[in-house]
Amino acid sequence: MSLFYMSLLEIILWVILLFAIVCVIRVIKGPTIWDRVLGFSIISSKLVLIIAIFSSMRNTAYLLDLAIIYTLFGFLGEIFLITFLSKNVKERG
Amino acid sequence: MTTTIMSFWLFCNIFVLFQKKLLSMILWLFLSSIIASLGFLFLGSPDVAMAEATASAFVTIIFIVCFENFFGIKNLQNFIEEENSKTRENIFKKIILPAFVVLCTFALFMNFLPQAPQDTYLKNLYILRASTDVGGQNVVGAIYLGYRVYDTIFEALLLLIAVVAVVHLSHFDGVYKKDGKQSEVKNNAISLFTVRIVAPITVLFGIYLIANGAITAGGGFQGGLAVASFFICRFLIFDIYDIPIKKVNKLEDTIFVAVVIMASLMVFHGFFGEIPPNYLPIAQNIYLFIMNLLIGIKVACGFTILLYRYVAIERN
Amino acid sequence: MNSIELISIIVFFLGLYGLLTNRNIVKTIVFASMMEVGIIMFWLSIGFTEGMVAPIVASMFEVDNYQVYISDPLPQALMITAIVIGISITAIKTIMFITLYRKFKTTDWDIAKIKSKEVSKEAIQKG
Amino acid sequence: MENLLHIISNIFIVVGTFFILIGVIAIFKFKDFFSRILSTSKIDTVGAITILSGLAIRHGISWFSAKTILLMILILIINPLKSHTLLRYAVISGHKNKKAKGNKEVAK
Amino acid sequence: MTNQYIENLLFYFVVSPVIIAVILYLSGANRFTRIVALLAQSTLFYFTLQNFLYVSHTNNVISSPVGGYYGFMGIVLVADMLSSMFIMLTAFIFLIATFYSFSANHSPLFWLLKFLWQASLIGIFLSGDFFNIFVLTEIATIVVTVLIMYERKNRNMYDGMIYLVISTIIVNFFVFGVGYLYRMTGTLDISLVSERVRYLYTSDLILPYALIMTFVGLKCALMPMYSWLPKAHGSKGAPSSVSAILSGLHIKSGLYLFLRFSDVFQNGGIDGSQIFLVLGIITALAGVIFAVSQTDIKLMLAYSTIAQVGLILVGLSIGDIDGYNYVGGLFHIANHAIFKACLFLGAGIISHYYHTRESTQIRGVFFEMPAISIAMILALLGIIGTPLFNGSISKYFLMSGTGWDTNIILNIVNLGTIIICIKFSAIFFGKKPNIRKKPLDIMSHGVILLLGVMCFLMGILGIQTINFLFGYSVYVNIAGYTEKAIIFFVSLMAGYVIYKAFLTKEGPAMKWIRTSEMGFRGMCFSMVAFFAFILIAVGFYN
Repeated sequence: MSLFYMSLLEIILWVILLFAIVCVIRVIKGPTIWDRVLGFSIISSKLVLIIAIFSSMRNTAYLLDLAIIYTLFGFLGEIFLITFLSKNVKERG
Repeated sequence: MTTTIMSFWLFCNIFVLFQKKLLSMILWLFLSSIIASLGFLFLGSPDVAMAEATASAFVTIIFIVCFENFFGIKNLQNFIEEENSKTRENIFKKIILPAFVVLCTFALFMNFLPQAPQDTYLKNLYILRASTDVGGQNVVGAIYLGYRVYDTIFEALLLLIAVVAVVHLSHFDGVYKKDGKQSEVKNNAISLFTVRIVAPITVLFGIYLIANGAITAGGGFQGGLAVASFFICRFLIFDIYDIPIKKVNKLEDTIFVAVVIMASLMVFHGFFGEIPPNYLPIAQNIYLFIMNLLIGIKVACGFTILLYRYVAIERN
Repeated sequence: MNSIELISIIVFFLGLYGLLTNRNIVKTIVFASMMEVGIIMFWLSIGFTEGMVAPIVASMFEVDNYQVYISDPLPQALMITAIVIGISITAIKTIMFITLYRKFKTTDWDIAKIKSKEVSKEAIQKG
Repeated sequence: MENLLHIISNIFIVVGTFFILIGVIAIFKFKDFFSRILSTSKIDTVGAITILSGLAIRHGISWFSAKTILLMILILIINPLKSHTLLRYAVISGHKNKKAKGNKEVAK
Repeated sequence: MTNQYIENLLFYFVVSPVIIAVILYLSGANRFTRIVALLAQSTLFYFTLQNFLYVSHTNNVISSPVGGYYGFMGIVLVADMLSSMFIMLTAFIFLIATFYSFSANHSPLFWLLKFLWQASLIGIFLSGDFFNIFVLTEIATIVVTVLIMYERKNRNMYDGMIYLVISTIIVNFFVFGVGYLYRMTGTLDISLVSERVRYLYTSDLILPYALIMTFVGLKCALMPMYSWLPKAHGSKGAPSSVSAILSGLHIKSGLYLFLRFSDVFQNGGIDGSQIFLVLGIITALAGVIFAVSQTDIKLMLAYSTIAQVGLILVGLSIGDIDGYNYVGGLFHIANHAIFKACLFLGAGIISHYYHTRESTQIRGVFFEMPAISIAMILALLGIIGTPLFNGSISKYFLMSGTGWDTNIILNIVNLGTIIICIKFSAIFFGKKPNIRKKPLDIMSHGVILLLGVMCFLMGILGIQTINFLFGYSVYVNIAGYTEKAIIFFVSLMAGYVIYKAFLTKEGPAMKWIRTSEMGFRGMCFSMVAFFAFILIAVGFYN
């Protein structure tokens, strides 16, 4: 992984990917199911950033549609997850 | 860069395997398929990334609705334990034997991996001649609407059959519109507010995707899925079940017949093949736009019926 | 034999392992859809080199003159079909599971087998 | 003029990444769920918006910046409200964090 | 027919049933759906006949690229002698089924699914593209799942679920194999791939061969992966015309794919005929053993289908490509379609009339429904291979020129089929039941009688039908034929004695075989084991 001629954007891309991977630990460790959903929403917002930076590196506008789709459908999936989760999980702690 | 994302995806998939609770398994599946769709983007295919992103959201919604209705997450654990304890198998038969068999097959698989170099015969042809033969900038759109439109017809047919199959195989025959379950979002004003904003944006964005399917990434299927998600938001906002499933089904079938006739008229009589392609660029763009539009509407109708079937009727 | 193909083969066999070990029907559906994503990844990893550009005409010639790797458009067109097939088949499996659960009240393959035999025996007696 | 824009956008992006770094640290530092949710609702949104505005500046007036602005608006709406729904339903389903109870005993 | 007209007619063979199906479904349930369906079906049969005659006379292969994109960029539909025969067989069997279910006014959904099933089968037989076969097989699987679960009252959801999940898992193996083939040869078209495969090392082709052959193995219900077939063919929720088509025709698409794909890999230097010979024999023996132990008449027929398919596979992979055994195998495919369709349709009517499928409780069918029982007896004689019947011709060619060991095994399999047919024909005799007489439905009875008579006709004019259907000119030497006839009569006697001695009342071993059934994980194990077996067999011994 030659750091010599990597542009700033590529470094930022690597850094944010690292953060996303670190957030997985929260999803694994999360004591309750709610921490897992929290970790999931953090990772999905990070992935949106990764796509935005990637499309800026490629200098192409249509990749941002994918980022918009990510936010919308990540939100939709999570809303369903949360609403149906709340009904059934009677947490003790 | 792509290999790190892929190993991240593999890591999430391993976690899907070793989850006890079913809901966290579905959460991990949603996470792994979102990262997979990011991986598709890095592999150079935005179309498939969009399709995978929308597909993962839909599959999760279908799983949650089906899964939530039968056994709440809480009593699922003991349900599973009690289920297994009744016919408890010894550890050998349960874990070690399948692990051994899969490992041996994996080793055999690896032993016989083909080493032949990749042959890019069709790839070069497509990249060279796609935009002149079928028109439009998106080569992927040109392939599945121009060269392999025979596949796309059966693709749309498969969606039509899936809807018919879901209606026929469900426990309830006929359509019970009135006694659908109430959606829980109602009592929360703020999330209602968000869904009220997001819904029109998704449908506009879906139409945008359908419209320039041939120019940029996206197309009939992804746009149709986005438009279908509008109807889910509509169910969440107003929690009404007034979608006339029979009429939408009829609309879907008529559009499918229109797709087949359109494809057979324009493409299969060599309209593109024989007449010199550069002679009619306008006709090509119009054809691609109409085909994307028809497939988009058809996919939207199909998936609305599917999800309405689950959300409104299967849940009680 | 690039690394992405290796990873997709591993995921395919993970799904297969999942199928062989668990007895829950919903988990089988989850693992089957996981196998499909593995195969889609395998198809897209054909001839992949780092920094590949999407086969959209605008982007093919935009990147300035150094060597441009254009990704293969055919697997992408096929994999959109495979994804849509995957969704509709998962939907049908889920609805069949719901009906099966309503009749047999179990999520376990082997118990469903036993119960389905009892049902067919009753049907024979009833004639 | 050209590299001035680049410098400004680079600054924005680095600051945004710094925000997100704080967000990630926040997740692991806070012990209970209710304080952890702060990082998704506020810090992530701020970080995302700064990075995206940096990208918008880098591309000047073009389709790219138009879409980034649309994306920014979407993130501004969706992220906090997503965390709010999460928080609300956690509370409804009776998720009380153990730490808070501990503080009450200590306070007593 | 002018050449140009036939050239792009191929595409409409597949799309016209789709359009008819959707229009019938859209027009809703009215009096005309049945009549329109019958008309559409007969015109389709007429055109397939015309196409077959055209191809067999000019005997050139029609390959019409869909959309006029030459250079294999689009999908190419190929209609050579074999696939046109299969299309004609499909249209004929579906015409029979339409006649049969003409009187029972089904809902438009039934007609939609039937025509879509026909479209996907004709698509599989015509298509020259690997990925297209994947899409069409998926459509056929979903349509068959819905048709199996058609009647809401007595459908058993477990069987449908097993069938759907197993078929969708095995298709993943197929897509994997096609991915490797695409990577190595750069194209998806079957004819082009079989051309380009010659320049590859055989060691590279072993993995795609194993992956694709596991898919084909499951489609032909080879031995370890057979237990989905009795669930699908003998399912209670299926209308009897559906299980007739399933057993007569749907299993043949697996055999057709076996022929096509083994040709492709033959060019690449992989010859799996030894493996499939052994597998065919094992499947035939196991199918016979399972069928003998069944009491349900439809399950008996389903397991005997497994045995017959094993026999066909043996025929196809013994001798060289155009030898007598190959012709025997092909002819047995056509015969099997005819007499199995006749038996299943008859069994459908009997089980409907007697309200039960247990062969022990059904007696006196001969006096109750003479027409059907005559036809079924003709078909049963066909299966056994009595001289002057179509079974004997195909079995004669199947066994011609084989070594003494395969001959012994094939005769044992034939003995087994004789025992099954004797056990099956127990329902014809015995006292007359006191069930109220049902109004005679001319359509379905006439159709079954036609099939029975065809079994007999194809026997007498055996050599002419082979020449007409497949274009091979064959010659039956009378000495060999009479020798086969003697062996037949001896095994008939032996079969009767064995049946009377052991099989009248059900022993514990027989009961265990009947009730033993693979669970879902067992089936997954059998898939993985089959895949590993083929990899080892082809990899290390080739």
